[in-house]
Amino acid sequence: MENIYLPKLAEIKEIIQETADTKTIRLTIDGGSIDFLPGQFGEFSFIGEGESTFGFSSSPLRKEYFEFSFRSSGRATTGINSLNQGDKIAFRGPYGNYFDTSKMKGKDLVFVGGGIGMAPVKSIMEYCLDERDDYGKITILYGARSVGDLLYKGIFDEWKKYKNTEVIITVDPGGETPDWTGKVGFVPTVLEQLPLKGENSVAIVCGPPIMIKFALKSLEEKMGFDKSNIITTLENRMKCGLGKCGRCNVGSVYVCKDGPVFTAKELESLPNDF
Amino acid sequence: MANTKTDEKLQKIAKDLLESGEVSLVIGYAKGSNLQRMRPVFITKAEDAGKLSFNPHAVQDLAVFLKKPEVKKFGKIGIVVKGCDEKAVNALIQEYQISRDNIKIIGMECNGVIRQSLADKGETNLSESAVYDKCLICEEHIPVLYDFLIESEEPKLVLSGNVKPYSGIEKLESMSAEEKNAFWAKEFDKCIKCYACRQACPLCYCSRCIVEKNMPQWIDTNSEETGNAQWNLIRAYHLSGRCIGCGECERACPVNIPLMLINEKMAKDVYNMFGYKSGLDINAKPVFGVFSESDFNDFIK
Amino acid sequence: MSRIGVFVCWCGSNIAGTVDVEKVREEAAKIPGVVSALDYKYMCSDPGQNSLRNIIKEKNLTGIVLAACSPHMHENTFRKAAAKEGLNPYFVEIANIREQVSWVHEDKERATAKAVDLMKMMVEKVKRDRPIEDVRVPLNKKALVIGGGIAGIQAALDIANGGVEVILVEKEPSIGGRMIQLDETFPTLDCSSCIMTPKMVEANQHPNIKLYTYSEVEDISGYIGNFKVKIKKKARSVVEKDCTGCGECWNACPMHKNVKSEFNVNLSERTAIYVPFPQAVPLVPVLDRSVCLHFKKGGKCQKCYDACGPKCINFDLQDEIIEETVGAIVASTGYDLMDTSMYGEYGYGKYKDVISGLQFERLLSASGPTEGLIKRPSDGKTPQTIVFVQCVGSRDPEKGVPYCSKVCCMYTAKHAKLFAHKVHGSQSYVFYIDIRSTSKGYEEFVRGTMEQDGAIYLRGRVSKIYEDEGKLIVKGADTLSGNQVEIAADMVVLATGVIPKKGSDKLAQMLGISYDKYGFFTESHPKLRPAESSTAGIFLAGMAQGPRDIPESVVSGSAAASKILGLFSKNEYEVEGTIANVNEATCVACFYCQRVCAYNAISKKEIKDRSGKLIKVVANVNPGLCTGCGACVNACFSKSIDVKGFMDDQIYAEIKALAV
Amino acid sequence: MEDKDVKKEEHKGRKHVEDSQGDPRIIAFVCNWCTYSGADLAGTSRMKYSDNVRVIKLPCTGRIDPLFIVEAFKKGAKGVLVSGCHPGDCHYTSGNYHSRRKYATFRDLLGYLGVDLDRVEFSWVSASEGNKWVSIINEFTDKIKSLPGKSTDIFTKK
Amino acid sequence: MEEKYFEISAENLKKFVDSIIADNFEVIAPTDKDGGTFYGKISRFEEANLDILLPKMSYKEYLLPKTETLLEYSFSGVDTEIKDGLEAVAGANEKRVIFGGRPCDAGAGPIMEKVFNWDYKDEFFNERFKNLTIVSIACEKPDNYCFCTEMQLSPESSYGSDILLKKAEGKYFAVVTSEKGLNLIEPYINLFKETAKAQVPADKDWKKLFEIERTKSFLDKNFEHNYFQDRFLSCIGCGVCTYTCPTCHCFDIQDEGNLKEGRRIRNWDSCQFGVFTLHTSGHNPRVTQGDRYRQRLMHKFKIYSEKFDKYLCVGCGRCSRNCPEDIDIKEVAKDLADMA
Repeated sequence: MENIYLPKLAEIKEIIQETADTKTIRLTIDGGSIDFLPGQFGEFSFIGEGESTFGFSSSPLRKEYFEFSFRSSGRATTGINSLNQGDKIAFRGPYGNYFDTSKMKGKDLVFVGGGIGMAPVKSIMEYCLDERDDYGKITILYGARSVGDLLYKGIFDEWKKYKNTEVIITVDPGGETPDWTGKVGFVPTVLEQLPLKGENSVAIVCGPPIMIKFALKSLEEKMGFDKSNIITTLENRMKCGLGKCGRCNVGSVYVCKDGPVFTAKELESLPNDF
Repeated sequence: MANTKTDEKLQKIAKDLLESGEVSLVIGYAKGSNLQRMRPVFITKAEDAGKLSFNPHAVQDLAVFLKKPEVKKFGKIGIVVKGCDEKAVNALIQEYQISRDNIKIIGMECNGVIRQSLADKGETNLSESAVYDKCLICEEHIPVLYDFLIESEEPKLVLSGNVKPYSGIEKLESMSAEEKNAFWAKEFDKCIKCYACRQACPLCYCSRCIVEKNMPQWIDTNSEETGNAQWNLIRAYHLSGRCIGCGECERACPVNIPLMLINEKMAKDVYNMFGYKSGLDINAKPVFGVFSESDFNDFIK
Repeated sequence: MSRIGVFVCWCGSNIAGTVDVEKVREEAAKIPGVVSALDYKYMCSDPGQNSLRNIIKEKNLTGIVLAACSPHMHENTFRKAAAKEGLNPYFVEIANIREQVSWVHEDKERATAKAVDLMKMMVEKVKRDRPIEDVRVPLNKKALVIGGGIAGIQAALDIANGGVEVILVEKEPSIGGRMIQLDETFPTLDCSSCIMTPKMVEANQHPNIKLYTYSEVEDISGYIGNFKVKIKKKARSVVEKDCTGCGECWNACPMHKNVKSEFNVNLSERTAIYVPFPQAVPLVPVLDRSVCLHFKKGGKCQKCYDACGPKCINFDLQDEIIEETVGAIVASTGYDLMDTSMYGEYGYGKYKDVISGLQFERLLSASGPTEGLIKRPSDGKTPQTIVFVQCVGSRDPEKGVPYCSKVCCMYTAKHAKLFAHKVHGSQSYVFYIDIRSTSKGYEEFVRGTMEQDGAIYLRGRVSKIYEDEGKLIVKGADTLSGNQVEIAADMVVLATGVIPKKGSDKLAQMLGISYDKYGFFTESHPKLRPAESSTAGIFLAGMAQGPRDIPESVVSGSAAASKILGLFSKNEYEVEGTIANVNEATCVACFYCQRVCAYNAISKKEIKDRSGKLIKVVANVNPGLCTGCGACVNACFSKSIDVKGFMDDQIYAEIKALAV
Repeated sequence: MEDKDVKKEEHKGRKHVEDSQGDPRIIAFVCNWCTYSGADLAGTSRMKYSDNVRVIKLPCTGRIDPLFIVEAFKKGAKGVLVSGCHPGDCHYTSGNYHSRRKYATFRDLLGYLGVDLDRVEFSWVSASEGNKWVSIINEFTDKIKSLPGKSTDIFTKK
Repeated sequence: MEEKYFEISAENLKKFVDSIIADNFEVIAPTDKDGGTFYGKISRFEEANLDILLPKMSYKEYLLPKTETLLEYSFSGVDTEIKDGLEAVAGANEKRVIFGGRPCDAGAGPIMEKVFNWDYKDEFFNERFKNLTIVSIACEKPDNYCFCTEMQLSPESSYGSDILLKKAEGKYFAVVTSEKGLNLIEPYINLFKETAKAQVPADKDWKKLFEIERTKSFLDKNFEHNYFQDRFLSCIGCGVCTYTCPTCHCFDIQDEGNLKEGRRIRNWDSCQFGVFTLHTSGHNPRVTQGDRYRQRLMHKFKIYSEKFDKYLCVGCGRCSRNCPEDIDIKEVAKDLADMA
C-alpha cells in the first residue's frame, strides 16, 4: 500500500531572491533532480504549515537540481519563505500533464511570460534551449509590472547567448527605472509588434489572466497562430494534485490531472470556471 | 392551496412596493416542497407577488439573506419578517451591515412556528408542544420595528406551562464541570464542521470567517473533538450578546447539536451581567462596543 | 529567510548564577532559522553591543533575540545598536530571563528550562516580525485653544510667545473666564482683575493670537497635525472693528434693569446690549437677541443704533462659520458651580441672603454690584454675622459629588478674612468638614483667618437654615465639642462645589477625548501625561480637567503650551510604527474596532472603483492617532485588523513555542 | 488582595513539588504597562515564585484576546492567567474595561461548556504590586496542582 | 461472485445481528438519538431503527472520515521525521458492518471508489472500503424526496451492498452479492436458509419522474443560464447538502501541530463554500452561490459521469430533506430536464 499523500524531503540547495517578494528555491533529492517534464507541478510544503502548489521552473535536463519560484502570501508560502539553505522542504509530485515537445520539434517557438507566470515558461523554454538544435527560431518575450518585479534578471543574458534566439524584456509603462534599457509596454502590445508568423510555430503563454487573454487574441488574430499551437497553463486552486479533492474542476476537466497545460483550442471548449 | 387573508395582504404590500419602485426586491416565503414546508422566495416583479405566503411553517429567518452579496446588489429591499427575525434586521442595522433607509420591513404578527422535524411528520397545528422553544419565550410576537404590519390569523398559543423552554440550560448549570464537559464532548463529537450553523445565522456576516483565517490558524481545522469544540466555542462567543435567538443555527445543524442551549444561556447571562438584549433597538450600542466602569468584576482577582 | 541571532547575557552572575546560559545558547543553536547563538558576560556593555553589531553584519542577521534583562531595561539600547547596522530596530526581541527568571527562581535546572522556553518564544516571535517604519505626520503649526479663562489665556500666551499662531475661542462675549469674576486671590490677596486684566489685554493684542469671543467650536475632524476646525462666531450684532467701546449703546438701551447679569451671578442687571463687565476684552458689546426689543417686537426699537456714533450696530449680522486648520488643540473649558437646589434645607434661592461663594466674590469686588461693599442682597444692609458653609455639594456622594472641589477651603478662609477686614467688629463662622490647605502659604493663610481675623471654625455639617425675624438661623453640629449649635446670621455663604462646564461632554465627544463620569476631561496618564488627553494632539488645561486653583491652572496652561511648542519644534510628528493595520479585503465594516478605540483613530473609508462606484466600506486607521493598544484586534470578529509589533501570528507562534 | 495577606514566607525559596498534574504549564498573558512591570518588580525585589509560569507580554489587556486562552489550553497549558492594569489605570484608558466585558462573557461560556474555571484566572496587578504577582502565581500554581489530574478542558485530545 | 440467495426469519435476523455483535463486530445501524435517527454503533438488535427510511446523515464517514490523518511529523532541531498515516488505517473496518442502510447509501461506495482509484490509488479509502461489510435493506416506501430510480438505482438495488435484505411477511430474503457478505454469514449459516433466485420476490416497477440524461443534456449546453443565479438566490451556502451527501467527497488538506510535532490531515470540504476555490490572488472563479450550486449540479450530473461513467448521485434526497432553505434537488434536476 502506498500513501499517495506522503511527501519526500528535499534539501534546499540554493535560494535565489528574485524580487522583493519572490524567490526561486533550488532543491535536490540525493544530490540530484527528480524525473519530471516541463509544465508539471508539485506540492511543496514547509511541514507544519501546509502544502502549496507550484509548477517547476527549471529544465528537467539540468540534472543537479529542480526548482520552483514563488511569492510569499499565504500560510504555506510564508513557511517556505522562512527556510534557509540546507533546510528541508517536503515535496510531492510531479503531477499533471506537460508541454508536448514532440509537437514543437522543428518549429519556431515563441515563449511569452508575464510576472510570476514566467516560472513554468522558463522550464519549457530552458528545456528547449538545452536541446537548441531541435527547434527553429526562438523568441522569448517576458514582461512584468516594473523592473523590480522581473524574475530571473541575472540569467537573461544566458538566454541570449543561444543561437537564433531573441530575448525581449519589457515592463509596463511607468514601471521603468532611469537606467532601464529594455522595452516599455504591456506584454500583448509588445508581442503584437514582433515580426512573428503563426505558420510552423508554437507559442507558449503564461501569466496573469488578463495578459493571457490579450496575448492569445494577438497571436490568433494578428499573427495567425492556430489555436492548437498556442499553449498555456491554468492555475486553479488545488489541494491534492491527484484528482481526488474536487477543487480544480473546470467543466469535465480535472486541472491537476488533465492539465495544467492546455492548448488555446482545448481552453475554448471549457466553461468559464477558472 | 387557497390564499389566506394574510397572504392577500402580504401580496398587496409587496406588489405596491415593487410597483412604486420603493424596493427592487421582496424577500418572503412561498409554498415549499411539501405542504408543511415553506421556502424563501425572491420577488422582483410585481406580477410575481402572488407567490408570497405566510403560515406557521415559515420557519426560516429571511434576514440571513441580507448578508448575501448577491442580494445586497438589489439595493432597496423589502423583507417579510417574524418578530424574532426582525431583531436580526435591527442588529444588522446596529452593526452597520444594512441601512434602515434601504429596507422595508413587512412585519408579521406571529404566534409561533412549528418545529420542522414535526412538520415533516405531518404536524400542522400550532400547539405548545409543536412550536420551537423560542416561540414559548417570545416577547416579540409583533416585531419591534416595521414599516407594515400584518396581524396574525392564527389563534394565540395557549401555554399550559407543561413545556419548559430551554430547560436544558438549568440542567446544565447545575452540573459539575466534568459533567458539563462530558455532555458537550458528546454533542460536539457529532459536529461535522459543515458550518451550516454559521451560514444560517443572520449575524454571522463576516466575509472571511475566523476559521478560514489561517495565519494564524486559531481554530483547528480538524473535525474531531478538539477542532469541533473550538469551532463551537468561537461561534458561540462571537454571538454572545449578539444572538437574537432565531434558532436557525440549530435548525440547520444536520447532526442536531442543541446550539440554542448555548446561545440562550449566553443571551441570558449577558443580560444579567450587562442588562443588554440584542436586536431590540437600532440606536442602542452593541454590548461589546461599550463598557461601564462598574461592570461585573467579581471574577478578577 | 530567517537568519536569527540569539545572544544570551550572563549579566555577571545575575543571570548566570541561576540559569545555565550555555545550555540556553546550545538550545538556541538548534532552532531552525537561528544562525548564530552566543553568550556573553554583559551584553549591554560596549563590547557586548559591539559583538552584537559585528554579528549582525557578519551573519547578515534578519532578527535578534536577547535573552537578558527586562525589555523595560535595555530594549531601546539593543534596538539602537541594531539600527546602527541597518537592521530594523523592531527586529529585536528580548527574552526576560533576569527579572522574570534568574531573580525569581532558585532551581537552576528548572530556571534554565524556563529561560529556554522564553528564548524560544522570542525566536518564533522575531521570525514573524515585519519591518516597522515609524509614522510621520506633517504638522500644521497653529494651535487652537478652547476656553479663554486663565488656563486658556496662559496657554495661548505661552504658545504665541513661542512664535506659534494661536486661535483662542471663547464662548462668552469676553475672555477672562471665572478668574475675572473673583475679587482678591488667596493666599496673597492680590486683586484678581489687577493681575488678570493685563493678561487679557496681552492676549487680545498679541500678534500671534487670533481671538474669537462669543464663539463656539462647532465641529472638529482630523487628527494631530491636521485638525479641521469649524468655529461658529455667533452674531454679535455689533461690528467689532468699528466699535470703540464707548458705551453709548448700552446706556441707551431701554431694557435696563430687566436682565440678570450673568457676570454678577444674578446680583445685578444688565441691558440687552451689554458688555459683561467694564474691563471686558474685547471691549465690544453683544446684543442679546433673546431679550432685545428690536428682535422681540418686530424691529421697532433701535435706540442703541441711534445712540451709536460710528454706527457699528447691525441687526442683520448672521452667525458666521470660520474654518481653520490647526495642528494641536488645548481644551480649557473651565467649570460651573453646582446647582445646590438639592440642599433645600439650606434655603438657597428661597432666602435672598443665602448666597454662593461666587456671588460673595462679586459682592467683594470693587467692580461688582455693590462696588465692593458687602451688602445683603435682601435689604442692602451690611451684615455683621456671616456663616460660611463648606462642602456644599462636594464630598457628598449621596446628594452631590464624591470629590473635593479643592478651592472652597481656601476661598472661604479668604472670604472670612476679607469680611473681617471690610466690616470691623463683624463675626464669621465657618462650618467645615476638613480643612485642605496644602499649597505654599495656604495653611498660614487659613490660620491667619482663624487667629488674626477671628473667624470661628466649627467642624460639622449644617443641618438646616431658616429665617426668623430678619435673621438666618443656622443649625448645625460642632462635632469637636459634640454640641448642637445654632447661629443667628445676617448672611450665609455656601461654598458650592465645582462641576465641569456645561456642554464640555459634547465637546469631548467632538474632540474624541475621554472624560470621567463627572464630565472632567481625563488625562492620558494621571501622573505622567497630565497635560495630554487620550487623543494625540489634544491637550488639557485648567478646571476642565478637575478642580484646581489659579496657580495650578496657570501651570497646566503652560504645560499644555510647552507640550505644543515641543510638538511644533519639529516639522513632522513621529509616531511609533507599532500601530493597527486593516486587512481591507476581509473587513466587513461592522466598526466594532471604532467603537472600542479610545483614540478616535478609526474612521470609515470608502473603496471605489475607477468609475467612482462604491465597492465597499472598510475601517481605516489613522496613524497619527493610533497608539497600538490593540483593543481593535480583540474587537474584530474576523480578525481583519492587526497591530504591528504584536501581530496575531506572532502571539500564536509564541504560544505554539510553549507547547508541552 | 491586601498586602498583609501576602505571607512573608512566600517571598522566600519555593521548592518545586511534583504532583498529580506532573509539571503543569501555566501561561500568563499580561499587559506591558502594569502586570509585566509588576512581575519585573518582583524580580528586582528578588521575590521567589513558582517557575511553572510562562509570561507572554502584550501591549494592553485590550489586546489579550480570549482566543489566546484557547490556544494556550490547546498547546497543553494546564492553567491560563490573564492580568493587566487595575480598572482606571489602563495606559490606554479603556482597554481593560473593554476586555473585562469580554472575559466575563468568555469565562462564562467556558464554564458552561465544561472547562474547569479553576484553570482560568484573571487578575489586576499594577506595576507596584510585585508581591501580588508573586502570590497570584503561587496560589494559582498550587491550585492547578491540586486539581484532579484528569483534564476537564475540551481543547486537547483525550 | 455469483449472487446467492437466502431466507431468514425476522427472529433469526435479530439473532444474527446480536451474534455478530457478541463476536466483536462493530455494527453500525440507523439508531434513534439526539432527537433524530443517525447511523451509530448499536449494542443489540433492538437499538436499530429499521423503519426509518433514511438516517439524517449517510455513513460516508466510515469510508472517508470527517478528519483523517494522512501523516504525522515530528521535529528534532532541523530534522523532520515523517510517519505514514496509512499504517493506522491498515485493517480498518475489518470487523465493521453497516446494517440496515438503504440501497442508495450502499450505492455510494462503488461510485466514490472510482474517483479514488482512477489513476492514483487512495489507499486510505480503499482500505476502509475493502473491509467494510454492508448489509442493506430494500425500501418499500420511498418518500417524495427520493429519486434513486432516476439515478440509475432502485429502492431494491443490491448495487454496493454485500448483502441486500428484502422484507417479506415475517421474514427477509437476503441477496448476498460478495464474498465479504458470504463470509459474514458463514459462521451463522444455520440461521439462514439458502434459496433460489426465483423465490426472491421480484423488484417492483419503479416509475421515473424524469430522465437524468435530459438533466445532463441541459447541463451540457447551459453553463451560463439565469436559472442558476435566480433559483439559488435562496441558497445560503451552508454546505449541509454536501456534508450529508453519501457521494460528495471533496476534501481539504491541512497541517496542525506545534514546534515539536503535528500531523497533516484531510477534512471534509464543500464546493458550496466561497473559499473553496478562492485563489491567493483574491480571484475566485465561483463568486456567487449560484455559481457554486451549479458546480454541485455539474459535478453530480455531468462532470463525474463523463469521467467515470456514473452519476455522482444516488438519489437519496438527503440534500433536499436537510436543506434549511428547502431547495429540493429532485425538483431542480427535473426543472433542468424539463428545460433541456
